[in-house]
Amino acid sequence: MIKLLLFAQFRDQIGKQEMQFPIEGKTVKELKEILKESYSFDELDSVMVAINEEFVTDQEIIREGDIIALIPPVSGG
Amino acid sequence: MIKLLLFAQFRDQIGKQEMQFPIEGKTVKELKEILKESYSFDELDSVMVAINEEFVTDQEIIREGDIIALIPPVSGG
Amino acid sequence: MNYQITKDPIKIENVVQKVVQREAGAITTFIGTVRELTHGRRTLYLEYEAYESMALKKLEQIGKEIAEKWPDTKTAITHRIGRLEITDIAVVIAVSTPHRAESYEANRYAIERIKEIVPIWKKEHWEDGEEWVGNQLGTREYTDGKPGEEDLHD
Amino acid sequence: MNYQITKDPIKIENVVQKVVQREAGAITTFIGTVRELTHGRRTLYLEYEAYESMALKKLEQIGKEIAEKWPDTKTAITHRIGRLEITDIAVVIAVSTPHRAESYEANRYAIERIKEIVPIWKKEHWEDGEEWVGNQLGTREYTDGKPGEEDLHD
Repeated sequence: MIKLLLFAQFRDQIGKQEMQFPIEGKTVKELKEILKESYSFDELDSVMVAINEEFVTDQEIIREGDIIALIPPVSGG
Repeated sequence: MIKLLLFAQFRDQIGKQEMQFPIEGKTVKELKEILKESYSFDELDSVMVAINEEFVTDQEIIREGDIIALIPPVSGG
Repeated sequence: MNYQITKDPIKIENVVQKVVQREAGAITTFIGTVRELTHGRRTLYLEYEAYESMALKKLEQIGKEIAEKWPDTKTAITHRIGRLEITDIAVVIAVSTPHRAESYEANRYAIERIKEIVPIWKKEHWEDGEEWVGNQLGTREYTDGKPGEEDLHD
Repeated sequence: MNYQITKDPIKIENVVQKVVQREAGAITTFIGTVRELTHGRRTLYLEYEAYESMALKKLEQIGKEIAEKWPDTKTAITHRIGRLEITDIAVVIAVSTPHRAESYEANRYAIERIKEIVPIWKKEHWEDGEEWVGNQLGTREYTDGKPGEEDLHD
């Protein structure tokens, strides 16, 4: 299982801060597709993904125990 | 009479903050020459002159009651 | 502790104190405050949220990038989260350098990078609604999923 | 009272407070501190002196120049005089603008102009002597007796 952290609009949309998924072995791209289909997440194209607090590309393969975070466009400062 | 204010190295050199001069009607350039001869002020070429708190050129004519200041290169900030 | 995410009001002096150096004569700060009007719309208040552990890492990374680009530089950044009212301070960036030109450049670099890579988000609350603010640098996709330094712009 | 010459330690927050605006989201400050080493020589302490009434006028003038070049800008400057130790704050410049790029530019303009036209002088005290510091921008003469804006440079 991996843990998916949600922030900002995604947390508001789903109503919780984190979710669990059995998606070890899949790529970040595949995770995004699952999220689009199952949870009607829009705007995933402009969303970055972090694994264990580092930005990764769509090709990155997800491993057991990873902490994944969806990072919508940031607006700090 | 006019009042001449001295700052920084000029005040240190003369040992006082101000002097009085009967130089109404003369130009700033003439004042500088007097200062060079009578007080061996050096470095007057890089010194600016203010009359009544505004920078003036060497051609400015000094008037009765003016407050003149020698402004050596500034180093604030 | 040069990088902090906090729920409390930020004291500018505290952030500046972290970068004071005997060798450095120039310190610049950038202070981001909550503006009332954005594109003519009146903000009532803001809410900031962070992915805290990652945000701290990314702030540290920015400090390292600055130290590489401008040697003998010290950087400190504190970002506030939670509810902020108009004119409240959201972020303070302090940079000290031996010479002033670099201090302005390095400081500017820090705020641009924060807006690129630090996972902090703000939600604007207006009289008639609320919204998570997207990338204020303009909509764009990161083709490889990562924002690079070449993405830096005004 | 946005412009001040003072013998007391400068509180950064106080200077910043003068430029906070509901309409402005960006405040930059420049904080000039006393550096220990200049060209390899060790400074023990500094003494700053000002032609106070004229210095205040010139600081105000700088604020007006900034407001003309960058509309909706607010500027506040406090310069300390008297004896200052290493790392003491000599000057704080705070500039607020609606957008951050201008805030850095306007702030930079202020410090460059201070070093041009504000009658404040510093005397460096070393172990083996003391000296009034001349124009740090390099020796040059003002051909018409006045420093102009065109004299601005790094």
